[in-house]
Amino acid sequence: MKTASALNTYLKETGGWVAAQLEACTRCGICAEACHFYQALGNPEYAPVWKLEPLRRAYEQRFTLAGKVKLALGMEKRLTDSDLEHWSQIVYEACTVCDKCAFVCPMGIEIGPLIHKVRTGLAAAGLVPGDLAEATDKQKTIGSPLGVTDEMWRERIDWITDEWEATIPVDKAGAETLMVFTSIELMKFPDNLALIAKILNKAGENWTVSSRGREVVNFGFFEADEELTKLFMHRVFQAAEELGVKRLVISECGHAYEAFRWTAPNIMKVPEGLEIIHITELIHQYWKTGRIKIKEGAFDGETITFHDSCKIQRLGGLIKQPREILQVLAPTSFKEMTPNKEQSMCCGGGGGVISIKEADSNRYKVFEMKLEQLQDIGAQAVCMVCSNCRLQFVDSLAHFNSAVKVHSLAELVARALI
Amino acid sequence: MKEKTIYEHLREKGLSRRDFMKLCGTIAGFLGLEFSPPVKALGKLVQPDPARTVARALQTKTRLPIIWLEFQDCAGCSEAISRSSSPTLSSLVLNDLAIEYHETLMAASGFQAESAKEECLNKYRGQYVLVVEGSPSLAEDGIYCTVGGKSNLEILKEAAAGAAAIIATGNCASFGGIPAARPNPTGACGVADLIKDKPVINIPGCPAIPEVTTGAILHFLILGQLPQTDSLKRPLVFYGHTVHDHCLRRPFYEAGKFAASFDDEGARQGYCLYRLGCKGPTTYNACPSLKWERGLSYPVQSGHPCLGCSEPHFWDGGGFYQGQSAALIPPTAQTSALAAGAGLAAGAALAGINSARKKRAKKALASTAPTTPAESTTSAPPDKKEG
Amino acid sequence: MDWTEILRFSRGPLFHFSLVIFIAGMTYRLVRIIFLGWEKDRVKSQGSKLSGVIISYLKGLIILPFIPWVRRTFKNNALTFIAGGLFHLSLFLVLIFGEAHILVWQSLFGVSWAPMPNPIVDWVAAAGIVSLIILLINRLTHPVLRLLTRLPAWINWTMVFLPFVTGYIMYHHLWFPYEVIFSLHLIFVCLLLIWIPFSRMSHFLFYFFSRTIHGARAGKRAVTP
Amino acid sequence: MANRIVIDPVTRIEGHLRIEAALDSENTITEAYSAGTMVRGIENILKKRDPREAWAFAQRICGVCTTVHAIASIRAVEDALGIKIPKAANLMRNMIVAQQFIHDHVMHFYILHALDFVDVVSSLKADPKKVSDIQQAISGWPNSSPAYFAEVQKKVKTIVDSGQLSLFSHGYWGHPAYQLPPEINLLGVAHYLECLDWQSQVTKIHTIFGGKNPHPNFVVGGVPLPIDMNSDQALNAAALSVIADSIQKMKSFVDQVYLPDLLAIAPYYLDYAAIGEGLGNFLTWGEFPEGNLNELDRLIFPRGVIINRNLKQVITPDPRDAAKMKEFVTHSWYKYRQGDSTGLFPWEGETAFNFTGPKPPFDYLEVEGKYSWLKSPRWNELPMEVGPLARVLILYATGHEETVGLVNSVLETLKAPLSAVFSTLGRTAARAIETKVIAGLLQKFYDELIAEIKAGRTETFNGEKWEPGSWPKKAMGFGYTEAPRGALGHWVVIENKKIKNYQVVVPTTWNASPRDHKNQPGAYEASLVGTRLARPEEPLEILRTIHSFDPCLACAVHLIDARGQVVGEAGTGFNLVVK
Repeated sequence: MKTASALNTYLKETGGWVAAQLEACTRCGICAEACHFYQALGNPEYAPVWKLEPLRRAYEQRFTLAGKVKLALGMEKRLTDSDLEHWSQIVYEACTVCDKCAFVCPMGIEIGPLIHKVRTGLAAAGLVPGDLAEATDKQKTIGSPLGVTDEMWRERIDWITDEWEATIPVDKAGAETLMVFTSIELMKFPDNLALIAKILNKAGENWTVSSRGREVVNFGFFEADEELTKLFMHRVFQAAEELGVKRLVISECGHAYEAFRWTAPNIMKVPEGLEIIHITELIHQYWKTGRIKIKEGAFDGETITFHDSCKIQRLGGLIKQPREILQVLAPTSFKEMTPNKEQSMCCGGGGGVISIKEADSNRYKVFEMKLEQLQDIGAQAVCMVCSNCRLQFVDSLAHFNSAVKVHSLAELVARALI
Repeated sequence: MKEKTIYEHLREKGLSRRDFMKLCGTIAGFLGLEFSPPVKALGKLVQPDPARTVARALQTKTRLPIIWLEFQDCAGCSEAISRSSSPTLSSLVLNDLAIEYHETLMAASGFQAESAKEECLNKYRGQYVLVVEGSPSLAEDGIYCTVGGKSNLEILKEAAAGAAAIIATGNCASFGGIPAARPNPTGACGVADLIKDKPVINIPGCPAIPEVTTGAILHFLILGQLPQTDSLKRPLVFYGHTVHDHCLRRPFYEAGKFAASFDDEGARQGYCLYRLGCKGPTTYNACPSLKWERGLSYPVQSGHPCLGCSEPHFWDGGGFYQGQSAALIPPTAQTSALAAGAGLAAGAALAGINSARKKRAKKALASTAPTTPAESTTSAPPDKKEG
Repeated sequence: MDWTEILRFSRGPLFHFSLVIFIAGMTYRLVRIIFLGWEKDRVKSQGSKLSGVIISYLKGLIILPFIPWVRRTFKNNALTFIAGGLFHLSLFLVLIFGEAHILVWQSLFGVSWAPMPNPIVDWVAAAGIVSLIILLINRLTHPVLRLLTRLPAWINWTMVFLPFVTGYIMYHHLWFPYEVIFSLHLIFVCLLLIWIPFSRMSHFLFYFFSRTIHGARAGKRAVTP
Repeated sequence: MANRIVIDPVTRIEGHLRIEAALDSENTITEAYSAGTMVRGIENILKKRDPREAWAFAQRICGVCTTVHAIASIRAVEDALGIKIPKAANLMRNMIVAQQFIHDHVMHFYILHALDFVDVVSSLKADPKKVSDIQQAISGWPNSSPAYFAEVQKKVKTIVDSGQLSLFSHGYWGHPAYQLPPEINLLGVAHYLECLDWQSQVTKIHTIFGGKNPHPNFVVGGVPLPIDMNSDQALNAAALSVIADSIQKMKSFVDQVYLPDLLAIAPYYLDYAAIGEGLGNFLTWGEFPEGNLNELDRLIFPRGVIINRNLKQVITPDPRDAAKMKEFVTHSWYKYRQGDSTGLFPWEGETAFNFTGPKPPFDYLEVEGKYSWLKSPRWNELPMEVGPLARVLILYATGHEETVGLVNSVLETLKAPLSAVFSTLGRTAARAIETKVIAGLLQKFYDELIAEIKAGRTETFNGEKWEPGSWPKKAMGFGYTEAPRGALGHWVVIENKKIKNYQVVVPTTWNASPRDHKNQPGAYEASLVGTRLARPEEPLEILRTIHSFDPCLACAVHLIDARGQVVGEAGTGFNLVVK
């Protein structure tokens, strides 16, 4: 039953796009070396190409003659329930869908999106790890993976408004910009929410948050369940339509950005004329157009570096914006980690990994490498634009008793506003 | 009257003992005897002093009777042997050989010619060497080549029966040659394809290098046996290496310098002719080492690619001007289109099956999927465009 | 049947047959994939697809094999990269600029060009063979590759190695009579041609799909692929 | 049929020829039939091949006249494709042809023809001193001492005494038709042997220009050998000096041995000035173009037809005239789709096998029906003689100065009238006269080649039309040459870059052709009628006349793919010859 669902999903998902890339793979194994999980843990099964195995088998065995012949000759194994369970661990707990592998693949195979398809099949088979499934269920039923109910949300907003003296317009019809935050910011980094509000207000933005579309994080997207993915985005889009906003701003969340900016138009109806951007882009715009001014050299002194988030930088292309701002904030002490930009290494917490308890050891192991990168340049602080990353950094740095401070870009900008 | 030995003939011609030994050394060198292992000559194993081996043979042998038959030939090999330089035909005829039957050269005709042959067949039964020029033709029981009203096959069998050895000279007699070229209208083949119970050696070439033919005959004359051969029955001493192996232009091949056309700068400089279709690399023959007309030239030296004329069926071995690696039957545009069409049909058929399978998968998923959240239906995603 | 006849058979009917199978097989592969359907991308671009594709090919074709250090991640893959790159380079140079191969192209397409000097082709071919051996050893020892490698992959390696090594032996006139090794070379090439459409060796075609997809996807997002 | 003799094989020719002759009670030939008995089917083998390679296949039609088919073939292809070759290449080709003539004619006279007139055994009775005197009287040839001739005599004696007569065994020695005194016989034998050595040293032009002989290599568009004075792999000064030396060797043998011998032997056989006339119709296609292929006025040996001995009217035949140039198969083992009594123009020619002859073993051919593998080519429905006599007559009739002088001087020496040329002796003399003319031409071509080289015009190949892509979809060409044995034509049809049809009409097909649709005999058949045989069982007289044509049978037979057509069942053990 599980296998059937997974297989059917794979067949449904396998268009020419998927097939051509599966065909292009030469099994050179180079992708393994790009994978932080493989590098950190040395398990050959973490090689990205191996993560595609269920999809490959489904495609080859069902759609190609050669595959059928190989199957008949016993050169190929059929997918079984236990196979799928096995791969569930591999693709959910040892993959952040960071897609770095695509950037090293000599053939340029987009392995990340293909792994996403593998997850889709597993989700259909009901093989999503418990923690992730639980969080998703919460988002589905309660509206937030962290279990933030409508009421809690309102209270939290009020509290933040008070605490940081930030004006946060809620459900303001006719606003220009709809700002959607993550529960992580709301619950773990409320300052970020407040500081972003401060920036928006400073810029004189006509903005609002929505109680209906209050969660930007998309656990359906982590799971790769398309229906849920759509559902969660639908809530936000509906809010946007109701409020009549022209612009949807995704706060500091990588997967959300990927889902809203780069996926939504392909799987669902996006309100017409709605511009979807990331908060980093917005801040950069403000600064460039002079709507906000920031103090030059505000954070000069301690060595600060920037962590590129997979979905925002490598896949979102927002590479130069944060750097331009950091160059202003810390012209002398800003230092790049190696590798960086498109080649940067994932923090290890994305793709839902951080929400899976069983993956904690993997996650910390991977972070060790990140830590080394930080130490290599003697970073005292690290800045990023994804609260998922930030959560991983904060948690892992504490785990390793590191003194490196973690900032969000918005936070730094807000603190340097003049 | 007692038949004189070759040595006696030579002495009569005024050759001194000293000159005789020198000649023997030359012949030995020519036959490649220096490089031979100990030979079993005249019944006992001798560690050969090559010149002595030759000398002893010439001192004891009478002139070797030769029957020369021509079948489907052009007489080119006879012409060639008439230009043999060492030994010359006249010295062979006068000193070493008794050519008892040769249609192009002999004085007698018709009945007399046939009777000369018959007499020789009887008189020298078991002693004469049968040289065959031209291909026997098998089709229609041999009516494509008759002599004296007899089919060539019959003539060959009759002459082969009493032969001590058979030498097939030229590509036609060796492998069928041009008559056997596609479509081989007359069922031509090589002598060795027909005569299995006699020692046969092939001296292919078109024509055979005369010195190679005479060398093989002399080898038999001197050592009483045919030279060692390769798998195609060609004497190793002459066919042990390819034309390419000893080619004058080999250094240019190694350096990757090729003439691209006749009379271009490369051709004038003597660059390798591989590109113009030279078959040297797969052609076993002594052209570049012996050359033609007393070492004057050979085809590659004269600017023309080797045709490969000492190889079986060289007429059908790909174009003479087509590089040796070139495809012999390049698929035509039509064939390629047909192949692509077949691939297209197969691919499309499979695609049809796959798309049906995909539809089934979607259907199956829809029936088993958890109920779709009601909310999402209000803004249905655009239809996916999928095949 | 002697070797010259086998040679003629290999150069003639066998090669012809192999090419036909190759053409039919590759068309089949291509059609099969194209007919699986392509989703339209409705996402608004923030960069340039075209420049992404161009950069993708530049990196994929030139930079990766030549300068592995442009990608730091490759330092752990130096062997695969250098050997793999060298092998492909060798394959293309030998195939396109080897005198004998130019004649094949000429007989197939009627056009020819200047060859590279044989000694260079020779060294390049030797490098290709060494690369293949290194790649084999790598495949035998690397844990990921051992996991990934099944029988077809071993066949792939053999299918490529045999034409390479027979070609090399042939050029140097080693051990075998020329026509024997020439025939073997051609037979192995023909086997390879027949094998390609039914194996991962057809990646030479799908390379263009995956690299284009990758380049377009990255370019569209204003990312350097 | 009162008395019928068969000569099979006719030896000292190229190929396989059978002659049957019917004799009256006086042993005079009343009817003669000539038949080719070997076929290979090269025309059919040529089909579907690359026309650039045709020369190599065609060349193998004959190894004696080795180059002629190659020349005709490349000219046919060049004619079809409109290729013009550089002047140096044309000169080199002319030199190849000229050398072929000289070599072949001298070789024919001594090796293939002389033994019909020279009695080897009789030479043992000669006085070497007298032979020496004769030699010194007729030319300045250095091998003229009594000791030299004594040595030759000794060699012959050794062979005769050895009992291994070799090539000379079973000759018609002592036949009453041998009329030379022993001394001239010894002279002939000496020169027979000298010729064997001489001929092996005068094919250097072929070997240098074409890599070997027989069957040197050619190339459509020029010659394969480039000219470069600074290269050791091209025609350079060293090679040119070898050629110059070779030309001298040829000229001196022709001047000092061949012509004097002919004039020394001829007076004893003047009866043959009235025997073996043949048809009286002559044809040449022409040779030695000085300009492009189709500039007929620049052919040194003109193209022409003489009908019925009429030297006053030389017609220029057009090989492209489908109405005049035809081949018939009424008495040949072929069939035409439109019926065997029609004639076909070679471009539309067919070579379809139809063996209706007796099943071997057989005594006689069925001469009322088909009896030869040779077709019957006819010009304007007339049989033609081709060869040296035809060429010399056309040169004579068109006023070629040197030829006219030589013919007149020979006739004067032999005190014979002009009509004596229409004979066996005339044919043999024409061959010698022509050899002399061509030896002069060879020197001229050589000198012109040197001049070209000096002027820096060293191109030897025109590659414009080399690539098949540059050819028209369909093209037809005619390639001509004068082979030593006579006019040779190749007709080629090229379609889709391959040979569609290829027909060869060779000299021996003209001369040895069987009867045609009008029952007109071929040249051999006509020439034998009226010859009286002294000993029918030793038909030396027939050989003299047949050999005077220099038969070359390999060239003459056509054939096709006979697969699927069952004809004839072989017998065994048959050993007939004279009846």
